[in-house]
Amino acid sequence: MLYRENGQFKTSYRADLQIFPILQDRWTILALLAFAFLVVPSFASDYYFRAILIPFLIMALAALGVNILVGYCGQISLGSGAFMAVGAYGAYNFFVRIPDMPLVPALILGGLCATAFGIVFGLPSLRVKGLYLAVATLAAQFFADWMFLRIKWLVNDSPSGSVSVNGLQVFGLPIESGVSKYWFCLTVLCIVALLAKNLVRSAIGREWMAIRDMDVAAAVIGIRPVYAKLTAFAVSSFIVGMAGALWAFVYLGAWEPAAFNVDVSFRLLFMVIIGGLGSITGAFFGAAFIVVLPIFLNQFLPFAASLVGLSVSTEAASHAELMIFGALIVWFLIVEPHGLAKLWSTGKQKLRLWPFPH
Amino acid sequence: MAFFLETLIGGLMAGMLYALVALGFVLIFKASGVFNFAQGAMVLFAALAMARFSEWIPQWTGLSNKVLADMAAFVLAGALMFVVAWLVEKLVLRHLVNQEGATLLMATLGIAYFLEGMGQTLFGSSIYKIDIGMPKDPVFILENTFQGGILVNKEDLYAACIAAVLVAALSLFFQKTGTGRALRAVADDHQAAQSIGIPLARIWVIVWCVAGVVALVAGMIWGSKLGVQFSLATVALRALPVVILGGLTSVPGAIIGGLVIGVGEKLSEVYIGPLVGGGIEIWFAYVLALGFLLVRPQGLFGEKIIDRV
Amino acid sequence: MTDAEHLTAARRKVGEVILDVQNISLAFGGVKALTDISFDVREHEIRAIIGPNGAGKSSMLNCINGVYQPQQGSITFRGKTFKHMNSHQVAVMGVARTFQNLALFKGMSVLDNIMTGRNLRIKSNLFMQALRIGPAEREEMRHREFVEHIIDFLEIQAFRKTPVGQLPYGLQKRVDLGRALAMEPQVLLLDEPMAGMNVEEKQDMCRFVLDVNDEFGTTVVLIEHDMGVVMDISDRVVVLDYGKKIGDGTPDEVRNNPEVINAYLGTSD
Amino acid sequence: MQAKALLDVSGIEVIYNHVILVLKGVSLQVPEGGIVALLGGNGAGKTTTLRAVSNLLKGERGAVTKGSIELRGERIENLTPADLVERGVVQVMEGRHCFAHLTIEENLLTGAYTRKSKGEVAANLEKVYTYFPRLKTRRTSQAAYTSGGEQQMCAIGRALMANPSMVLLDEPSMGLAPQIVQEVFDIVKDLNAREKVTFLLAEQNTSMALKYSDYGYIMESGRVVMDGQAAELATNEDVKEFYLGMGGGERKSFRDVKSYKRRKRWLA
Amino acid sequence: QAKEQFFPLLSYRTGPYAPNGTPWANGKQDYLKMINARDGGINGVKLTFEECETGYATDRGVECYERLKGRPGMTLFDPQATGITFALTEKVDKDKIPLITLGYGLSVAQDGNAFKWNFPLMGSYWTGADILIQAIGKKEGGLDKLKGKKIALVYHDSPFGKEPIPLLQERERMHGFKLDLIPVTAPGVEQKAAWLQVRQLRPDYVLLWGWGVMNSTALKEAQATGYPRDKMYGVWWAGAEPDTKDVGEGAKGYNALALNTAGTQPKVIQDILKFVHDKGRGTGPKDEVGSVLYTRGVIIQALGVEAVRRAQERYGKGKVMTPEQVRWGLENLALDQKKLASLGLDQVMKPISTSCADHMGSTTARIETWDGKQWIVHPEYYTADEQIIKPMVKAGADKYLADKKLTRRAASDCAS
Ligand SMILES: Nc1ncnc2c1ncn2[C@@H]1O[C@H](COP(=O)(O)OP(=O)(O)OP(=O)(O)O)[C@@H](O)[C@H]1O
Ligand SMILES: Nc1ncnc2c1ncn2[C@@H]1O[C@H](COP(=O)(O)OP(=O)(O)OP(=O)(O)O)[C@@H](O)[C@H]1O
Ligand SMILES: [Mg+2]
Ligand SMILES: [Mg+2]
Repeated sequence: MLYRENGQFKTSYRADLQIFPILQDRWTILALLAFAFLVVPSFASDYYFRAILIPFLIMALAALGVNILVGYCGQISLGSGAFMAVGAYGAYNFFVRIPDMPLVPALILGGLCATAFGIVFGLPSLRVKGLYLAVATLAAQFFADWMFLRIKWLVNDSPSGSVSVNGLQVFGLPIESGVSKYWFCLTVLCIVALLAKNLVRSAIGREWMAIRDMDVAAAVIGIRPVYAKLTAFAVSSFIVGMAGALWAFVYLGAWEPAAFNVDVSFRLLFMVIIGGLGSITGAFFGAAFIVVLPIFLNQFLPFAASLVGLSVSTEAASHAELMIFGALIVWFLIVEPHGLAKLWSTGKQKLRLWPFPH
Repeated sequence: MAFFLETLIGGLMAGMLYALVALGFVLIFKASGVFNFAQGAMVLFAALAMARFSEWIPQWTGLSNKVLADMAAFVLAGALMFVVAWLVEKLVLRHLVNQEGATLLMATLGIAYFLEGMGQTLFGSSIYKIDIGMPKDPVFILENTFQGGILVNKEDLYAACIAAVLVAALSLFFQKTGTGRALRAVADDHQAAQSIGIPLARIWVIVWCVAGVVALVAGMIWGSKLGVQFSLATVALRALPVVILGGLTSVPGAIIGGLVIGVGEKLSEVYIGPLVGGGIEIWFAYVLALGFLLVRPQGLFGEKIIDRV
Repeated sequence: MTDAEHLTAARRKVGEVILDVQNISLAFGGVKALTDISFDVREHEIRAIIGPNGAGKSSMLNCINGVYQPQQGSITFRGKTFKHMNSHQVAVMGVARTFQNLALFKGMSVLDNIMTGRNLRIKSNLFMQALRIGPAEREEMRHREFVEHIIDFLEIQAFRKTPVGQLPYGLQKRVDLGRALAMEPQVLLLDEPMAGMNVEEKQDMCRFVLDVNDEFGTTVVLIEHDMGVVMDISDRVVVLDYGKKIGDGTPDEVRNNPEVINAYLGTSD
Repeated sequence: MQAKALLDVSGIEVIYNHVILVLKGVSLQVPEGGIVALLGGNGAGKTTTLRAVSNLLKGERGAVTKGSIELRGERIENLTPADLVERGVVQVMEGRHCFAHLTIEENLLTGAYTRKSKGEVAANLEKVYTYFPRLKTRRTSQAAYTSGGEQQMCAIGRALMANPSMVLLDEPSMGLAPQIVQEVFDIVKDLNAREKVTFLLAEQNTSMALKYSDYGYIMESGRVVMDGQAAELATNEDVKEFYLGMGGGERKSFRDVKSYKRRKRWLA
Repeated sequence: QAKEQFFPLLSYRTGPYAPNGTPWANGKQDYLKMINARDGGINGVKLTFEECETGYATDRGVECYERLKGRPGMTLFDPQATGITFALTEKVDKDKIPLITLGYGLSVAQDGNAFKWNFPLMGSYWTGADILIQAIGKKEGGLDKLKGKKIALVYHDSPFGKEPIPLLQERERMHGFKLDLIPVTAPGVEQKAAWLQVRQLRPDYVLLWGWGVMNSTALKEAQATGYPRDKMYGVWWAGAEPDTKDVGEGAKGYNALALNTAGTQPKVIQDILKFVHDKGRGTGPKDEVGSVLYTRGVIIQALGVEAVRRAQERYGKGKVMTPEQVRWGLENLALDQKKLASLGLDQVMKPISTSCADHMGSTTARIETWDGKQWIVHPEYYTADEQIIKPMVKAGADKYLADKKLTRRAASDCAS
C-alpha cells in the first residue's frame, strides 16, 4: 500500500482545497516538474526538443484550452484550429507592426484576439447544442482558413499569404536553441495549466460543468448559461490562441494558413477525448497520444520489422502506422471509455488497494 | 437568367451528391446514436475496393465483359463492406455499449484510421479509375428559350437519380418496418433496448452494412467523378453541413439539406464570391447551415432535441 | 394527526403569504397540463401538492421556477407580481428546487454538486479565481465550510468526493436536496424527494425537511405520492387532477374531500 | 426452497469498473411461478443483482467475477440480454429508461420486438392499455414529454409486451400515485396467478412488496442478510422497525421519528 | 568510418497527395540506388538515404527534418511540399543545410544574395507563369494579340496557388489582357462553382494552378461544362500522369508546362532500369519508371548528386561533403549540354548553371499536351523574361530582408 491517503487527515479546508491533497501526489508532481525542467534538458537531444517535446508541449497547451470548452463546459468545438490560427496571426501582427514588441505580450495579445473571435463564434452555442454545434463550429474553421488567405492586411501584405517571424527573445534572452524554446513552452504551459486548474476547481469551473451535465438544472440554481458558455469560449480560445501563437512562432517559425487547417481542429478534439474529457491531466495524455505516438510508431515499426528480418518500405510502414494507431485508439477506449486520464486514476485506485485485491 | 438557372441546377446536382454521403452519417446516427467519423474512410475504402476489383476480376477470371466485371466488383466490394460491418460490431461497438457519444465518436475515428491504412495497404494508394459508363459530356436543355441553352451535367443527373432512389428506399424502410423503430430505440438508449430483447449486435451489423453499401454507392459515383484516391475521404467534410441542416436523424432531411446547401453554396460562390475574392463556398455552406440551426436547433427535419427536467 | 402535532405546527409561526399563484394555465400543444390553477403558500409552512400521475404537479413547479412559461396567469412572490420569469431571476429571489428525475451534475463529485448551489453568492471574478489569491480563496473556503455543514446535516460525509453518478438512487436524492439547501432558499420546492426510498430512509428525509423548515424557517412546497408523509408533515395540501385543482386545505380536509378520494386516494387504505 | 428453482443465483460477486466491489457473494433462488421480493436500503445492491441476472452489467462496466447464475439449470452469464429475452426473462429497469424520442405507443411496440404474431401483439397492446388507461390517452406523445409516473407505467407496460415468463422488476412503484401502485401490484399478482409469470422484485415499498410476494430476501451492503417467507418477514421485529417503520407495533408519524437518528444495522 | 553521403528523403506516400508524391519519391530513391550501382557512389563516396513520411503535413515534415538533419554525411533537404518549405526556410538558415525546391517553393528565393540556403532550381512559379503567358501569346500570334483577351487563373487556394498572381498581374498590365482569379478550396474535390464561373466569364484561356486531386477534377469539370481543354494550360504540377490518367480522352488537348520530359528513352532512365529495376531493387512499380513526376524526382536527385560532385571538386574528391560544402556546390553548378549528356540527363533537361546571385540556374521550360493517352512534349523551349522577373525577385527579397532585419550577403560571402 504505497499509494494511499490513509492517515493523511486534513485539519483545515485549506488543506483539503489544495490542488493535490494527497502527499504522494504532491511529491510526484514536484519530482515531475524538477524532472521536466532540469533533468530532461540534460539528456534530451536537439531532435527531442524540436521535433517531439516542443510540439507536444504546445499541443498539450492547446488541448488544455479545448478541454475547458469541450470537457468542462460540454460545448463540442471543431473550431480550435481557427482559434489557433487567430492567435497566431494576431500575435504576428502585433509582433511585426509594433516596433520592438516583446514576445510575451505579443502572445497574450494574440490570445486576446482569439478570445474575441471565440466569443463571436461561441454565440451560436446559446441556441445550438451537441453535435449540431460541433459541426457548426466548423464554420469558424473554414472562415478563418479563408480569411487568412484572402485578407492581405492580416498577413502583412505577403503575396502568398505565408508569414514568418524571427529574433524571438524573452527578457533579452534569445529563444533560439531547442532547450530555450523548450523551457519557454514548458513555463508557459505550467503557468497556464495552474491557472486553468484553479479555474476549473473554482466557482466558474463548477458553472461550466453544471452547464455541461444538465443545463436546465444549472439554470434553476441560478447559473446563467450565457455567461457560463461565453466565458468557457473566452478562456478556452485564449489558451488555444496562445498555443497557436506558440505553434507558429516557436515551432514552425514560418507558416501558411494550412498549418491550422481543419485537421488540427479534429486532432485537438481527439486529444481531449482520448486523454479524458474534463481533466487537466487528460490534455497531457491526449497530446502525447496523438502527437507522439505516430512519430514513435513511424520510427519503431521499421525497427520492429527489421528485428524479425523483414524490411518494410516507407509506404507499408506508414500504412501500418495508420492501422496500428487506429487500433490503439479503439483498444484504449475499450479498456477505459473515459480516456487515458481515467485509466490513470483507476490505476491509482488499484494501487491504493494493492497488494490486496479488494 | 440562363446562367442563374444553370447555377441553380448545378447546385441541386451537387447537393444530391452531398446527400449521398450525408446519408451514411444519418443512417448510423439514427440507428445507434453514433456520429460516424469513419464515413469518409468507408467511402474511400469501398471505392478503392470497387475500383481495384473491377481491375482485378478480369485478370483473375478472364472475364472480358466490362459490365459483368463491374457488377461482380460491386458485389464483391459490397461483401467486403459486410465484413467490415461485422468486424466493427465484433471488435469495437460490442465493447462500447452504453458509452457516451464522444467515446463512440472517438472509436469511429480509430476505425477511420484503420480503414484508411487498410484500404491503402490492400488496394494501393495511387489513383484508380471507376468507369461505370457514366456520360461525361454536357447536355444543353431549353435551347429554344435561352440562347446557348442551359447546361446540365448528365453524370450528375444520373447520380442524383440514384441518390433519390436510395433515399426513398431507406425512408420507406425506416418508416414502415419494425426494425426501423428498433433502430431508433437503440439510438435513444442502448441499455433499455437490450433489456427488451433488441439484439444490438444484429442491429449494428445491419446498419453498418447498409451504411457500407451507401458508402459504396457514394464512393462509386464520387469515384467516377474524381478518380479513386485518398481525397475521396474528404468529401465527408462537404457533406457535414448537409447532415446538420437536414437533421442528424432524418433520411429525407439529407436530401433536402443537400439541395439547400448545394444551391446555397453555388449561388454564393458565383454571385457573392467575386466581390470578396472567391473561395467562400465551403464556409458559406457551414454558415448557411448554422443560420438554419439558429432557427431550428435540430436541423430542418431532425428529431427535437429533448431538454427536460 | 393528533392534536399535539397540530400544536407543534402552530408553534412554528406560519406567516404571511409569500408565494401566490394566480390562475395559471399551461398547455403543450393539445395537452392541457394546467388549467387555471390558483393557490398560495404562506411563509414557513409546508405546502404539499398531490395528485395522480400526469396531473401537472411537476409542471406547476416548473412554472414557479421559470422553466416553463405559463400561457396565462401570474405568480406573486413577496408582493411582486411576475408574468414571466427566467430561472435565474427566480433563483436570485431565493427559490430553490429539487427534481423528480434526478437532475444532478453527473460528472461532478457530491461536494462540487452542492457547491454549485453557492455559486450565486460567489463574488470574486474570473481573474481572482484563476489566480486564487487571498480573497478568492477565503471566499471559497467560507462557502466550503457552509457546504460541509450541509453534508454533515444530510449525513453524506462518506461520499463527499464520490462522483454522484455512482451513488445509489436514494443518496442522489439527498445530494439533490443538499444542492438546493446550499442556496439558503426562502422557498424550497421539492419534487417527490422520497420516491424510491424505504420507510426508514423516508423518515430520514422527513427529518431533513422538517429540520430545515423549523430551524431556518424555510417555506417548503412538496410533491409526494406517499400519503403517510404528506398527511403527517404538511400544513396544507393542494390536490391537482388532470391539470385542475380539485382540493385545497389541511390534510384532514383533503383526506375527507370526496372528489379527492375519488380521483386520487381511492377508497382502499 | 421447495419448488425447483427457475432462477438460481449462487454466490455472485460483482465489480464495477475493475475496482469497485459491490456484491460480495449473493445467493438467491426464484421458484417457477413465484414472486420473490428483494429488499434493502439505498445502495444495498438490489439493482446490481438484477443487472447481473439480466446481463445488463456490461454497459455499466461491471462484471460478475465469482459465482454462477442459472436459469432453468442453464448457465446464463455469457448470454446477451437479447438471448435472455428470447428465453422469457425481461427486466424493467430502474429509472424508467423510456425511449425518449419514441411515442408511448412506439415504446410499447418496441417491447414486442421479439414477437412475431401481429395479432397477439395488438391484443397485448390492448391489455397494457387496459392496465394503464393513462397511457392510452398519452399514446401519441413522445415519452420524454410525459410525466414521471407515465414513464414508469410505460416502462412496465413495455416489458409486459414481450410476453415474458419471468420479469425482473426494479422499483416498479417509484413515482407512482398510490392507486397506481396498488394497480401495479395487482397486475403482478394477476399475471402470476393467471399466466404463471415469475417475478423477482426489487422494491423499497417494503410493506407492499411483502404483501404481494411469497418469499423475500433482504440485502445490505452487497450481501443477503436475511431471507424467509414473506409473511414471516413481515412479522419479524427488525424488519418491522427498519423497513416498515413500525417499531413497537404502531406506525409512527413521520413527524415524530425526526428525533431519532442512528440506524441500527445487521452489518457495521 | 565508411564514406557515406546521406540524403534525407522527405516524401508522402499516404494521404491526399500520395498519387503524385509516390512516383516522385520513387524517382529520387532509384536515382541514388543507380548511382551507387553504376558508379559506386560519387568518387567512391557511397550514397545513403532514409525516407521519412510527411503525409504533406507541415508538422510531420518538421519532425522529419529534425530527425534527419543531424545524420552523419548530411547533404541537403528537398521537402516536396510548399508548406514544409516555408517552415524549413526558417530552420535551414540556422542549421546551415541547403534546401532545394525544384520547381516549387518561394519564387523570391531565387535571389541567392538574400536566401543563402534556398535553391528553387530550374524554375519558380513566377518563371512558370511567365512562360505560360508567352506560350499563349505565341499561340495567338504575338504577345500584343493578348490585348482584350480574358485569362482565368483557376488556382489551389493556398500560398502555392497564389504565388503566380503577382507575376500574372504584371503581365496583365503589360499586355492588356484581363486576368480573372478563381480560387478552388483545397483539396479541390468540388469545383462546380468555379467552372460555372468559367462558363459565365468565357475566358479565352484558363490557367490551371493545381496539385493532386484538384487537377483531374478540374479537367473533368471542364469537360462537363464544355470548356475546351486545348484552351487550358496547367503549371508543371498539373501536368503529370496522375492528373490526366483517369480523365483519359476527356483531357485530350489539355496543355501543361513541361519542366522535364518523360518516357523511358533517356539514358538516365535506361540506366535506372538496367542497374536497379532489372536487378529487382526498384522502389516502385517498373511501369511507372520514366513517368513525368518520376523523372522529376530523378532530376532533383541528380542535381543534388552533382552538387556534391561539384563540391568535391573544390573541397577534395572522394570526401564526404558537409552541408555547407554542398551549398557551395549547389551555388556553382555548371551543367552544360556536354556534361548533361555524360550523365545521361541531356534528354530530360536543359543546361543549368547557378551562381551566388541566381539560385535557380535555368528558367526554361516547354509545353506538353495530353493526347488522350500520354503527354506529348512540344519541341520549342521558352525562357522566362528576365526583365520582368528580376525586379520582382529583387523587390520581394528586399522586403523579406527588411521584415527580418537582415542584410544581403557580402560579396566575400559568395567566395566561401
Ligand atoms: N455504474 C456504477 N459504477 C460504480 N459503482 C456503482 C455503479 N452502479 C452502482 N454502483 C454502486 O454499487 C452499489 C449498489 O448499487 P445499486 O444500484 O445496486 O443499489 P440499490 O440497492 O439498487 O439501491 P437503490 O435502492 O438506491 O436503487 C452502490 O454503492 C453504488 O454506489
Ligand atoms: N414539456 C412538455 N411537453 C409536452 N407535454 C408535457 C410537457 N411537460 C409535461 N407535459 C405533460 O403534462 C402533463 C403533466 O405532467 P407533470 O410532469 O406535471 O405531471 P406530474 O403531476 O408531475 O405527474 P407525476 O406524478 O407522474 O410526476 C403530463 O401529461 C405530461 O405528459
Ligand atoms: Mg412529476
Ligand atoms: Mg436500485
